[in-house]
Amino acid sequence: MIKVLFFGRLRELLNCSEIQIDDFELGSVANLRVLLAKKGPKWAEFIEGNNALVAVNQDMVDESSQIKTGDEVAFFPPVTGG
Amino acid sequence: MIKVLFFGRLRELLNCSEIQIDDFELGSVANLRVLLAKKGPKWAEFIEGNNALVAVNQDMVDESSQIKTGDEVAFFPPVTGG
Amino acid sequence: MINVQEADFDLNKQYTMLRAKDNTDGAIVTFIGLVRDFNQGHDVTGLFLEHYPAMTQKSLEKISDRAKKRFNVNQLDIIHRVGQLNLGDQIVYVGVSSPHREEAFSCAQFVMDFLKKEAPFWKKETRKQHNKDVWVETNQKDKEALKKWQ
Amino acid sequence: MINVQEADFDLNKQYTMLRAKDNTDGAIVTFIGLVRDFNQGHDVTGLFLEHYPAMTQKSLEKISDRAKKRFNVNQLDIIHRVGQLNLGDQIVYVGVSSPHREEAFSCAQFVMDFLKKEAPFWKKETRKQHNKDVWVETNQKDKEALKKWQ
Repeated sequence: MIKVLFFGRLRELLNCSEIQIDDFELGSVANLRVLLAKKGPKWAEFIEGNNALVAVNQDMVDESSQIKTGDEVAFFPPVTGG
Repeated sequence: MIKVLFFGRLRELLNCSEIQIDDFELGSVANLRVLLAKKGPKWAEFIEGNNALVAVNQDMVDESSQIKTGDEVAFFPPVTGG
Repeated sequence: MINVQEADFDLNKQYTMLRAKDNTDGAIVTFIGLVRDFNQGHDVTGLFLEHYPAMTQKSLEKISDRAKKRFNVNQLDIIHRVGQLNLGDQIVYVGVSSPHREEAFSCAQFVMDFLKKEAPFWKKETRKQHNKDVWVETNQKDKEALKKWQ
Repeated sequence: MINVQEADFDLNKQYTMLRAKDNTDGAIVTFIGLVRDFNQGHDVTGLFLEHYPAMTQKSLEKISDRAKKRFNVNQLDIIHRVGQLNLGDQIVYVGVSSPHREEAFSCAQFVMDFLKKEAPFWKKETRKQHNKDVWVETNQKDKEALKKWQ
């Protein structure tokens, strides 16, 4: 089981702030994106836009990063704080 | 007539904060230095050290700058404010 | 000290906390970011600042650690506000004390540049007609700002 | 606003004066220089700041004008103290407000770099035994700091 969070514009686009995925075992961030894209056209759009940053357990990571059971994964647009 | 001021370490070295020179007509900063050097060994020292900055009428200038009657000339060490 | 908070902050209080007691500070630099009127004529009333609570503090601590390793500073404090803010409100505070002014300036700039790139905050402009609220876009300048630290 | 004064200054008051009323400020940078303990073990108690009164204000105004021409800033304020100061005392304040943080940081640094090179102030360390007071030397770093503005 992994937890996946969405923030900002992306949360609004998907109309979803958090999902749980029970059947995700081992795989990379890229693998997870492919899985999420199957959830519908808006989900596919955010993958293709390739504009979503990703953090695993609150650290920014890249596409090849491995995800394991229990991880908290977050997708979000480029940050605009400060 | 011109007024010549000294500041900081230089004022202490010469034991003098201000002099008036009545017989200085037209000339450059370099000419004035030569005139001042004749006032004694300490005066010659500060000229030779060449470490004194110079301002004419409160603006920093270089050696070739012309001085005219009524000007206020100031010699001082490198500044250390801030 | 690193704080992510809804409450406003007080520069004077921060400055007092920032000054070392042992007279080793020669320089103090503070940066304050304010809610600015980006889009005149759009009835912008302020900003809503969304964040990723579990990550924001951690992210700022990482930036702070990197800055402290790189620059000779005595103290480095960061405050970032979240939630609803009005035009002119304070958003972010960075305060640095150091023996030397170059290090103090560079450290504060370094923190702001990385905060703008890595800390998980998102600004949404709030407008008089709420159905027209708009997410603020990142700007190219902020991306390029990081080049000076390479 | 440019002031050369014996009196201390209050950052909070300066900050209030610095913030624009029209919400065009996105960034405020302040710099404060403090009397630092340079020479531990020499019984340094503070500094005496000598200046060239007819020239100091004029010199700071020149630096301020140059900075305002070069950087996009809303307001730029400078205060420099003179006379007898103790360890830990505030010496100098530079405050800048601007729409953009890069401009605010650069402007404050520019002012400090040129102030250190051109403004006619001289520091003398005062020590417990007054016959051992020593003029502070310029440092090489301050000379080199100007290179970044060429």
